[in-house]
Formats: sequence, structure tokens, C-alpha cells
Amino acid sequence: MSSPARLRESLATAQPVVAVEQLSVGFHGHTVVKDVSFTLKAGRCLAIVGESGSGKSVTARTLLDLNGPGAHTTAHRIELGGQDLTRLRPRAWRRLRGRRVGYVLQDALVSLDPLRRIGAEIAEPLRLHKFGPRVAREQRVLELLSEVGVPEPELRARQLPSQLSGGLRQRALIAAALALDPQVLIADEPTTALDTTVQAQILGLLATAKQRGRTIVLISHDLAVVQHLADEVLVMCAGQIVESGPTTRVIRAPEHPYTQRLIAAIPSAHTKGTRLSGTRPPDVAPTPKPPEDAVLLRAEGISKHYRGPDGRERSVVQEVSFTIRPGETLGIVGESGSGKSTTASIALALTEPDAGSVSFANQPWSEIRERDRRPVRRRISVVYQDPLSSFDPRHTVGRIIGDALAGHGESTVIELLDDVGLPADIAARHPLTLSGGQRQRVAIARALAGRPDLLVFDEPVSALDVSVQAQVLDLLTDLQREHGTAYLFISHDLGVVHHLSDRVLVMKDGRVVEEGTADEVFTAPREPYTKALLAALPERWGEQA
Amino acid sequence: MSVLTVPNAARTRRTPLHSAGFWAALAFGVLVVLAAAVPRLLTGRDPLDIHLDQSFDPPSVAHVFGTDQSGRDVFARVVYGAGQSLLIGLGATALGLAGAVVLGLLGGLGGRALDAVTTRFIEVLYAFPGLLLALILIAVFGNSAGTQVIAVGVASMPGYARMVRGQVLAVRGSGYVQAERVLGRGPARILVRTVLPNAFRPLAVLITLGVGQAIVWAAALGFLGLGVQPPAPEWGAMLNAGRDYVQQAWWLDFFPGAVIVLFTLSLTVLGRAVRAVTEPGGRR
Amino acid sequence: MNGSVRLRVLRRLAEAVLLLLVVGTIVFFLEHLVPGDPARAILGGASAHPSPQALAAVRHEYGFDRPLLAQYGSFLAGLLRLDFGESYTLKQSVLSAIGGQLGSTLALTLTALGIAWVLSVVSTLAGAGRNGWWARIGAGVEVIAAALPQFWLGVVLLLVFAVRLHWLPVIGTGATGLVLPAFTLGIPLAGFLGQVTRDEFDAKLKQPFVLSARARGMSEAGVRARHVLRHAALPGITLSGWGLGALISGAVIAEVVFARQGIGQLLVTAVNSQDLPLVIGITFVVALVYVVANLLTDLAYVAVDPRLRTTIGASKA
Amino acid sequence: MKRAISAVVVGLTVVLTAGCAGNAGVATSSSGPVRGGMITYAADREPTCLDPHNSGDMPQTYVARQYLDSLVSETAGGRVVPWLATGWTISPDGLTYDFTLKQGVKFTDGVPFDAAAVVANFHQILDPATQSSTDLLYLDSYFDQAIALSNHAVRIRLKRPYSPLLTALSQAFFGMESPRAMARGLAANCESPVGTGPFKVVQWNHERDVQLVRNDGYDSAPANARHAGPAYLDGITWKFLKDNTSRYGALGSGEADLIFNVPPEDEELARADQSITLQSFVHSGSPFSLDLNTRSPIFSDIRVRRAFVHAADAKEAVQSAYAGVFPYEGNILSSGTPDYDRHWHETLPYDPVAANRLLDQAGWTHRDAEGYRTKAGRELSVRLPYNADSAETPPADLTILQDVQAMEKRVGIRVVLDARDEASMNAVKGDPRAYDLLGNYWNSPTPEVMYIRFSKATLDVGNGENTPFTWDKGLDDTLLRASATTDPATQKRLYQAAQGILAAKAWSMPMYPIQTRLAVSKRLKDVWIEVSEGEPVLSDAYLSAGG
Repeated sequence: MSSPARLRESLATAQPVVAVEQLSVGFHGHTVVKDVSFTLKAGRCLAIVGESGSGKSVTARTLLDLNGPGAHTTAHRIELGGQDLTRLRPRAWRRLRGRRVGYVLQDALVSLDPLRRIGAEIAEPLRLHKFGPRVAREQRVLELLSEVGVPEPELRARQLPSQLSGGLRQRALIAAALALDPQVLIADEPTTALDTTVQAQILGLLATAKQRGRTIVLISHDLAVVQHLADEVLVMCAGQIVESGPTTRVIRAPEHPYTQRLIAAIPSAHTKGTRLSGTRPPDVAPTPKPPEDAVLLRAEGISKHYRGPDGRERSVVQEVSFTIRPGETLGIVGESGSGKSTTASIALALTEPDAGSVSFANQPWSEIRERDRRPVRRRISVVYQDPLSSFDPRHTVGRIIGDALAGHGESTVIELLDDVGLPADIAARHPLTLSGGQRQRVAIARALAGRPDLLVFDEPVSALDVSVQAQVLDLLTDLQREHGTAYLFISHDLGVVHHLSDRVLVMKDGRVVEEGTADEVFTAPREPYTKALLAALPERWGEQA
Repeated sequence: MSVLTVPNAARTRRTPLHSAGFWAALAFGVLVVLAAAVPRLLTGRDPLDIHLDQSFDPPSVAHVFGTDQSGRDVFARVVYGAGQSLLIGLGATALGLAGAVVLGLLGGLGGRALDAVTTRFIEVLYAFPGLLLALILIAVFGNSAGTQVIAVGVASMPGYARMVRGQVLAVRGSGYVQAERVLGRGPARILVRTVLPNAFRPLAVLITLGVGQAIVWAAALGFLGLGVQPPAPEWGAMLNAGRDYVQQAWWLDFFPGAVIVLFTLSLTVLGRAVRAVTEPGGRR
Repeated sequence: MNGSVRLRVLRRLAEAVLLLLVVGTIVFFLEHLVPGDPARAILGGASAHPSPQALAAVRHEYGFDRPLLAQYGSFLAGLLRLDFGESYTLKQSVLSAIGGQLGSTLALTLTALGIAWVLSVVSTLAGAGRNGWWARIGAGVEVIAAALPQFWLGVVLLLVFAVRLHWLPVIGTGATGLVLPAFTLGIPLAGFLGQVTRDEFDAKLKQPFVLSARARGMSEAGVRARHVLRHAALPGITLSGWGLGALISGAVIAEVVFARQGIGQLLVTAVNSQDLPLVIGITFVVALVYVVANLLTDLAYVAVDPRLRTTIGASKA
Repeated sequence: MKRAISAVVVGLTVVLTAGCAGNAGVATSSSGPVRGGMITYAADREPTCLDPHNSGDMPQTYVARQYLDSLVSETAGGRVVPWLATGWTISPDGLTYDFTLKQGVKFTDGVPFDAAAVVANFHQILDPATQSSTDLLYLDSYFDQAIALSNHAVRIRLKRPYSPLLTALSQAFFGMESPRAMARGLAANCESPVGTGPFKVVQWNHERDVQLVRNDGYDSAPANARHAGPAYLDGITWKFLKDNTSRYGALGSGEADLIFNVPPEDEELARADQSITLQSFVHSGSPFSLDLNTRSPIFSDIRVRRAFVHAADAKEAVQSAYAGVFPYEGNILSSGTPDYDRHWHETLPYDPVAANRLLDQAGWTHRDAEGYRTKAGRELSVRLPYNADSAETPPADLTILQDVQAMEKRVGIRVVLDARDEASMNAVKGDPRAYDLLGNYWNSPTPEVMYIRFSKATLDVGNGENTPFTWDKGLDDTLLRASATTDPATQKRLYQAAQGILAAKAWSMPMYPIQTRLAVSKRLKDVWIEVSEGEPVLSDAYLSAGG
């Protein structure tokens, strides 16, 4: 039966393709999903949103019985196309997987077997479900690859996942999921870790699949993505549904406070100058703005090359120039590999530029000896994406911050912890026992210990859930207001950069392609690349409001 | 345990303190150390005293591990042998580690050229099966307990050296060393306060595991008749002596061997426990 | 074989030559640092009563009275021709003495390696990634197996299977004679391989690509055999190069326990009689075996991991 | 219950069948020798050279017996009978021996055996360059020259009378080798010596075996052989299995047909084993003893030497270590040696009280913290080096050494056991400062062995065979007079007097005579041990049919 035929049939009977009632899942007596119910009709897309640990993935995987042997699942009803799944035997589950339900995981680098060729991976569901002879399977693989927009399918089929870009890998994964034309496609964070432009392409691909009548269950933490694709939304929190309804309604007029907070927490052009986390700013006098013409850090024509493993030189940063004024935030935005991090490293004088120079507080910075830099170093500090690896694994939080304070005994560990909104008793704990947001606060506290003039942030919130991200971003705003610290803020997330930055650099392939105030660059981009970048953003609800 | 990483599900890590194996290993380890320190506490018999009328008595209440060809009590010999074997194991491990730390630090901290030279040297040594290296040294220096320690020590050196070098390099390239640089710390301070302590963190585990390995190697040499000579009660030498009587007096080889196995096993278990405690991030 | 693989092979060979020269030099000078008279070793034999004249004659014949550097020069020249000289005790060329024994040792070590692989793969496929007592017992057995010293395991196997049960000969030159020594060497190595393979297997079972495969309808056995095992084998293959070295060490023990012919037995005799040419010769041959084993390991790795065939200049994974 | 009963019935049947088979086996064996078949002989030690003229160690004679013939042979009764020499005359002054040689005998390389060949052999034996140390000690003080009288007559002239000459020549150490083969040089001759014997050496696979095949043209068996003509066996794999356990195991598994030196530890098992027969021969000569170095500061005092011997219960040590398989011998000669005198057996018996008294008298009156005696601050400590190789120092010997050490400790003497490798053991042997005690033995068919072990002549050779580093004028004279006389009664009196002198000197603590001990598979028949050196003889052996 072809899919349009199936679509017509489904629409005619108006029977839901997926129906779940009173679903609960527990692991070792620990309930992860509780009393979840939903139905989904053919050709529609249901998005399950929530932060990490909300139970959204577990809920979706129930439809494939992929939660592993440790899972304890109870439900009044789980139906797929009218078939009761609650009493299915393992063999029957295997017949269902891949044939009636396709499953796309995030991060295709590890979701495709790195030792097997792309063609073999896509052919696997065909082989498992006895789809024709070998030749027919190979033919079908090529069809699928072109269907999902992979160029040169013959070549790609013979390649390994590591030889493909992230976007192509994700397409291949979708091709494998679509191989047997399943009724339902579950896409679990299909665009996370992809660059904005690639993300847009993948979302387009899923939209096409929906148009062809596939029913899609989309799992995402990103409401922007959801907005783009989903017809209905389930908002989950701590294993329970807090709100559900048509996408536009839920996003524009969220009823549940949790949903409201979640939406408010998303940074964008329109959130600039507002609180994301819903908390009040601390009552401190803002540091007066320094004169407009003062320059804290100046980079002039810096370039950096590396020798690749094949012996070829590749330039990572090419002739980049910028200035940072005291107390302002300069954002650098760009896709992966655009040279943002190397630029930050050169600014920190941790990497020596091949050409060009950096000066700090009107003194030479990149060209002097490390010995001479050392006394100045406390004035410029850094916070990375993964704070844990930047902490000495032997030390407690108190020791980590205390070490950074040594010699600059102006404030105490307790004061610094208080500055970043952490309780004093955290000082005795080990970073391993802290949450991601807490760790990042500790890293910020350490960076503040030397009362720096400039703080460099390299993707500081990329690994955080949106509500935690909101808190950290608010914290950064507060700290800047209080101490007058200048920020060099690097992120791939345009919303975050826009929210926080006064001025913005857009980087591509090691070069600065556009520069200006944040509002200029994001509302009236001049360069085609910046335009493309912004165009690829999923539609933002705020812009519609 | 689920195949998938379960978000927020309480993943209780089994601590060593909850495992019966850990306690058994600890108890046995303590017993062996006790035997090495105060053998009199465990046996009233003299390990060298002969009783020709009691030769080859099988294990009994009077002689729990039986007696040997001269009527000496095997249990007493095993107990007294603990000191010798432990000394050889510790001595060899100390020697191996000392050499390895020098080599590893040269490789990990020296310049590119020095690293290349030491790394090649380490790799050359590493190309030799440990026991073979030990045998070569014994061939050259002759056969004695001292040579046994040196041979086992040198044989274990390349393995340690590789690990120390790798560890130093890993720590040097780590985020927290970079964080120290950003704080404006000098290289000497970073080396002493951060690189070395972190690079040597796994050494506690290595020593625990290494002593066991060294004892096995030393016993292997003893088994080949090299090293400590009879009648000294050393485990390897006892194995060698018992080998000739294995068909009629199995207990001569069985018990010293079993004690070596149990002891190394205990050290392995304890080493893993130490690792679980000192490296909360998990295995390397 | 593409360029990068050929490069690795060449590098290995260069390393081997370097290794052999360094080893030779070290052993040569150690030998001459140590007091002792090789002439006495040459005129050995338990009831030998060499006269001073005879000793002098031997010293001259073997060139021990020449300056050290001259001796070193001819030693190196010999090495280049793979001529290690004549054994002091066997009165025959070192190379032919080793040649006569190497086959037996290689047969033993390779059989042991095979046994180790079979045992560890079976144990991994059966137990890894599963829950409950069965997996824990399997893991425990592997730890214990890895901790078993060959000298003890060999004696115990000999006692049980040859002396008590008479299932297998105490000694034997044929296939039956190979069984006990090969298991003596294979079981501890299987323990090591099993641990590594099991760890890797467990780790890979948690990888998303396994979930992908399951989501396509693949069975548990299919996932294990078709996807995960290949990954889990990789560290085991890396370990096998080292393992072969360990097996040669072990062969020394096993050959003594089971009175088997082989270079291990030869080495012990040579060490006991301080027959240094023979010791050096065996050392060289073992180093060579090690180098070849590592080459083969590399090639096997490339065969299992296609990434290495396509990535240029890939470093050791 | 029923099952159990039927099991017993089955068991009985099996026993009965086995019994019948055994009878059948005996029946076929009586049908006489069968030609053909290869056997494997498993030896404990590998010679360093196959040519027994070189050096002269026991393992050489055992294999040499298979491919070499000697001029004469010794019978079980001690008589000397013809072999390659069909007859001989001895001049009345005892200085000239004229041998008539067997005709038509050829070495296996085709060289004829003649008078010139015999002369060439004596040249080789007495040439210092060939390092014939054992042969030298037997002949050097007496031998003058060998002359070919004709093609088949040889004269040997002596410098002084030497009555044991014929007995000495019966040993395989004096086997006749092909002059052409000897001319190839020592190294080649060591690898592949050539004789006239029943087998010939094909190949020596070092560390593994020597391959021997039948000499089809053999027709020079000794007069005391069980049959004339070529050997029955096609060949022998003379295998080296150093490890006691596996050597004995090889016999059980059928991989060896006979083994040398059944480990004493396994004697009980072997006796109980119906599929093998045990043969043993107690060597004559000087038993295994611990010799006391008289040049050491400690043992230069005869009281301390006597105390040392009194302190050790050698009899108990031997009986315990060798499980009663090896007899204790307390005389400087083994009981099987001609003119052995029982009177000098155990002249210094185990007596710790006497030992303590003697040590007190010698001034070793103080004790240190460990209980060892001291004199003027010096500890009463003696060094006993031994060969660490278990084939040279078998486990039982090592046990004896340890037992002696423990027993000496009780009277306050520290014995330091010093395990050494072969090279440094050789260095010890000729060096009076290198040891206080050293194990030694000398298997020999004649009491002349006393002269070889303890004479000034041997001391002068300087090869360390005079382990106590001493001699005695009276002893030398007595022994030289004994070898000069041909009168058996005088000889006996003199040799017995010599034993008395040696017992009084306490130069040596005798332990046990060396044995040749064979375990032979039941299917291999007519293996016997000759008496000059206890060499196994395989030229008469055959494989029984159906075995």
C-alpha cells in the first residue's frame, strides 16, 4: 500500500495512528514518566518538549519498546494503527521496528555505526525485513539517499560516517528510518548539535516527510524547532504532561506557568535588556560607563594557521581585527569551524598569532614574553563550555576558587559564591557532585576572582537547558552591571548573542564577514551570509507576536 | 541497568565498601602484610627446621599445608616467605617506578627532541616481554636475590614509564592546567602544584597492581630456579623446589602458588577499589 | 594496502632495526662490564676441568683478548649478517640452535593466542552487557583467569589432567602434547582479552548506533554479533601484539613446566650457563617476533576498522 | 541396588580379561628376539660433547657405549674379557701390554680398525689440547707410549706398573674412534664422532636428541654380550628430558621406551607400575661425598673436620632424601668396588655430642646471637657452592645439602649454600679459596680411584679433581705400591690400608654411591647395564612382538 493511499484511509476513518493512555515508565522503582496520554492522527506532527530529564525520550521510545530491559512500563492503552502494543512479544516488536515505526536519533556521528558504510546502514532495515533481493536493496538505498537530498548517492553509499559532514550523516540516518516507508517517524532531537543552516535543511526534510503523509513524533528541547514543524505540542516536566494543545496556541498563549517560564527564558532580539529567568535584578548601583573612546583590547589583523594531519596548512583565523571597550559586550557568532574559539584563544594570549597583534589596556599583549604577561593575566579571564575539565579533579569548589583568589585577597570565596548566586556550603563540595548550571557558576566565580577587566566566554551556555541558560545569562548581565566587566562572548546561538551583546562580529571560515551593533547586524544584515544565517533560523514566535 | 543512559534515574554507583570481594581482598592483604611483618604471630614453627622423620606429610591439622622433603612445615615457610616476596615485590616496584618517573617526566616535560628520544627508548624496552628482559639481566648480572629485584624492576619500568609520560602529557594539555595559565601562574608552580600531583594520581593504583605483578614475575624467576635460593622460604623458590615432587606431594607447589594467586588477586581488587575512590570520573 | 599502511609498515621495520641495534649494544656492553670469564662458560660441562692453557686458547680463539671496541665492531658486523656467533655451550651457531627450537615455541604461542581469542569472544558474547549473576560470574572468572600465573596454572593443569585423570600426556610432542601448555598460556591471556573486550562491548552497547540498529528491528544476537563485536574486538586486537610478547614470556614457563622443546627452554639453559651469544640471539629473535606480531596486529586492526584505510596519516587509534 | 551389583560384575570381568592378556603377552615374549623397530631413550643430562675422550663426563659414556667399542670389556664378576682386542699378554714387570686386535672390523665411516687406529686413539686421549681430563687422570702418571707392532698388534708401554689398566680401558671413556673422524678437529668430532659400535650417530639435535641408527655391518660385540652380530633395533632416539617429572611421564605415555634415572621421588610409583621394569646398578668407585677443603682456614683443623662429619646424620639424610632407594655409604669407596673394606664404613658416625666436644677443643667456644659458634670474633661459617642446574644437583641432593645445613646449625656451624651457574662453578673447582665444602664423586671400576681423587699427582694437574686440596705421602706410596703389584692379596691389603688412612684424615664426608637406574617399558627386552661405568647396553635389546 502506498503512503498516499494509507493517508487517505487514515483520514477517512479519522482513527488516530498513535494512541497512548495513562502511560507510566519506571526504572528500578524510579518513575520517569507518569500518566502520559496522547493521540496522534495520520499526517500530523506531535512535538514533545521539555528539558533534559523530563521524560520526553522515554515516552517516545515506548512506542518501539526501546527503553531497555530495566524499564517497567504500564499503560491502559498503547496503540499503533489500531494494533494493541501492550502485549506484544519481542519478536513482534522487532517486526514493528523499522517497518511501521522509523526512529531518528540525534547526533548522527554516533548514531550510525562508525565501522560500517553508509549504504550498509541504510540497507540494514531492508535486509532485516526481507525487502527484496540484494540488488533491489542496493537500488532502494540509492533512491533513499537521493530522496533525502544526499548528492552523489553512489559515492556516499560506499563511504563511512566519519567521511560525511554532520548534515549528510543526519540525512543518511533519516533515509535509514524512512527505508521501509513507516507509518510513524520518531525524531529524537534530530537537529541538536547541527549548525543553524544545516538545522534548517533537516527540518525541511522532515516537513516534506510530513507532507507525504508520515506521522511524526518530534522530541525537542528547542521550542523554535517545534514551532516550525509540529501541529500539536506536549510540554513535559518531571515525567508529566503540564500542558498540551495546538502548537500556535501553546507557544503564543501558554497557560501553565512552567510553559510560560520556558518560553520567556528563550533569548532573542526581543529579550534584550529584559530578565529571562523571571527573577529580579539585585539592587546594586551600576558601574558608571567609561568614556566611549577607551579601548580595553585591540586585535589587529590576527591570523593563525595549523598544519593538518595530511600535512596541509589550513588557516583557522585570517586577518581578524576588532576592539573591545571597557564594560561592553562583544559577541562573536558563527558556525562550527568558523574560527571563533581560536580568536578567543589568541585574545587570551594562549595561542600565538602567526600574523597581527593584540594589545590589552594599550600595552602590547600578544607580542610580549609570557613572563611579562603573567602579572597582567588576572585582568583577563575565561569561562569555557565544559567547566568540569577546567577544574583540577582533586579540588573542592572552595579550593578551586580560593586558588584563583590567592594573591588578590580582596574578596572571599563566600563572597564570590554569593556573587554568582551559589550558597556558601557549596564550597566544601566537589564539582562532580554539582549540576551543570552550578558548575558553570563556579567557573564564573573563579573567573571573577581576580576582578578582571575582560571576561572571555566560549560557548558558556551551550550545554545548559534553556531555563538554566536563562539564569546564567541573567547572572552575566547582573555581573556586568555591577562590576563593569567587559565581555567577549562567543556562541553559535544567534539568539543568545543578540540577547547579550552590544556589538557583534559574524565569522565564517576564519574571517569576519560582518560587524556592527547587535541590532544592526540581526535586524538589517548586509552580508548574504548573515542573511542566510538569519533566514535559516526557525520562525520565532516572538517575531510573530 | 538500562542499555540507555536514563536521565535523572538514580544511578547508584556501587562503592567498593559494599562489595564482599573488597573486604575479602582487604582481609587477605592485611593477613599477608601481617605475615611479612610478624610471622611469629601466625605460626610457632621455624621455617628452616628439619624433621627428617616427618617428610612429605600431607596437609593435616598439625601441618595445615603439609610438610616438605625435609619435614619442614610448608605453612610456616609460606608465612615466613611473605616477607621475602613482599620485599622483592615492593623493591622491584619502587625501582621500576623510580626509573619510570624519571623517564616519563623527561618524555612528558622535556622538549620535543628529548621526548622523542625517551619515547623511543621506552618503546624499545617495551618491545620486550617483561620476563624476557628480566632473564637477560639475570644472564648478564648473574643469579641472586638482588638481581631478581633489579630484573623485575627494570622489566616493569617501560610499562610504568609509558603511563607516566602519557599521564603527564594528558594533564599538561588539560583544561585545568590552561586555567592555571590564564590565572597567570608560572610554569614551575603549575608543574609542582598541578601537573605532578595530577599526573601521579593513578600511581597509587599502579603501585597496588604493580606489586602484585612484580611478585608474580619474581615468583616466575624463582620458579625457573633464578633468584632466591633454597632453603630460604621465598614463594618462587618454594615453587621451584616443589616442582620436582609435584606428582607425590602436590601440596608443595599448590599452596605457595595459591597464596600468590590470592594475594595478587587481592591486590587487583584493592587496586580497583583505590581507583574507584581516587578517580571518580571512572576508568581511564 | 595504501600509502599510510605502507608507511606504518616501513616505520615499524625501521623501529625494529633500531630496537635490535640498541638492544644488542646494551647487552654487549653489559656483558663486558660484568666480571666473569666467558672462556669458562665455553669450556663448560659439569665435570669439565679446563686447564689454564685451554682457557687461554679459547680466549684467543673467541677474541676475548682483543680490545673491547674491536670486539664490538665485529659483534655489530655479525648482527648485520644476522650472525650471532657460536653458542658457548652448544658449540653450534646460535642461529641454527634457535632455528631448531623456534617452530615449537611459535606453535605453542599461536595456539595459545587462538585459545585466548576463542575463550574471550565466547565469554564476551555470552555474558557482556547482560545482567545478573551470570555476567558477574563471567566477569569474576575473567579477573581470576588474568591473575593466574602460568607457573601455577601449568602445574595444576598437569596434576589434574595428566597425572590424576590421565586424559592427556604429561609430555608430548604431538597435538595432544600441545593442549595443556597452550591452555596454560591461553587462559590467563583470555582473562585479559576478555576483560578488555567485555569493557569495550559494554561501552559500545550503550552507544546510540546500537539503539539505531535495534530501532530498525534488529535482534539482540544480531546487534551483538554484527555491530558491537567488531568494535569490541578492536582493543583486543591491539592487545594481541602485546599478548604475543607476554605469551613468549609465558612460553619460557610453560616449556619448563611441560618439558617442551622451544626457545624458552633454550633461553633458561642459556641464562643458567651465562651463554651470552645465545641469550642475545634469542633476545633478537623474540624482538623480531614482537615486531612482526605488531605489524600483523596493525594490519588486522586496519582490516577490522575501515576508518584507517580511508583516513590519511591516521595516528594509532 | 541392582545397578551397583552389575557394576561389580563388569569390574571383575575387566580384571579377568586383563589377566588373560598378560599371560598371552608372556607367551609371545618367549618366542625370542625380533629384529626392527625404533626406540626412544630418555636421558636426564645432555653431554656437552658426544666424544667421550673430550672432558669425560658420565652422560658421554652412556651414549658412547652405543656407538663405540672398547678394547676390552668387564664382566659382572669383575673379570676383563676380549672385545676389540681378542687377547693380550702382560709382561712380568707389568710395564708392557701386547694386544691382539680383532680383524675385519671397520669404523662406520669405512676406515679400517687396526693398530694404527689404536695408537691414534691413545695420542688423542693424551694430547692436552683435546682436553681429555678423565682419561688423563687414569693414564697420565703411568702411560709411556703406544706402538703398532703389526697391522693387528699393539703394544702399550707404561712408565710404572699399573694393575688396573685393563679395567680402566673397559670404560667407554676409552672407546676406539675413527682416526679420520678425530682428525676433523675437536668441534666436528664432538658433533658426530665415529666408532665401530652397534649404532652410529646420525645427528645431534642440540637440546633435543641424538639420532642413532643401527650399524648393519656390526660384528664386534664384546665377549660378554648376549648375542653377536648387528643390533636388533633399527635405531635409537636418544632424547634429553632434563625434567624429572616429564621424563618419568614420558615412559608412562609411551613416548619413551626406557628412561635413565628414575627420579627417586617416583620410585614407589614405578615399582607399583606393572608396565615397566626397573633395573639399577650401584656404581663402584668413590661415592658422592662432601669434600672438606683442607686449605680453608676452618677445615685445616682436623678436629673441625671430624666435628663436621660427626654433626651431620648423613645416613638419615640420604635415606630421607632418596626415600631409601639409594643406600648410604660411609666409606671413601663404594661397596661394589674391588677390595672394599667394610671396616671403614662410617668411621665418624652421627654424634652431635662428639662434634660439640671437638669444636670446643678447637677453640670455637663462643656463640653469636643466631647460635653459631665463634672464635676470636669470627663466625664458624663454611661455604658450600653447588651447581644450581637441577640436572647437575638433583632435587634429592639439594635436599641433602639443606638437611646437612640444618643439622650443622644445631652444633653451631653455619653452612652457606651457594647456588652457582655452571661457568662460575667451574671457576670454583680449581680455587682453594673459593669453597670450604664441595660435592664430588668419581665412578670407577677400580680402587685406583683413591689415587685419582687424593694423590699429589692429581693435585699437581691442578684441575680441581683433588677437591680437599691435599695429599699424604703414606697414602700415595700405599696406592702406588698397590697398582704396581699383580698379586691380588697384596693389592687387597694395600687398598684396604689406604681406605683406613683416608677415613682417619676426614677429608671427605661420604654420602651415597651413584647409581645407574633404568626404567624400561615391558615391551622392550634384554636391556642390560654393563659394570665398568654402569652404561646401559642396547645392542642386545629388542621390541617384543605385540607389545
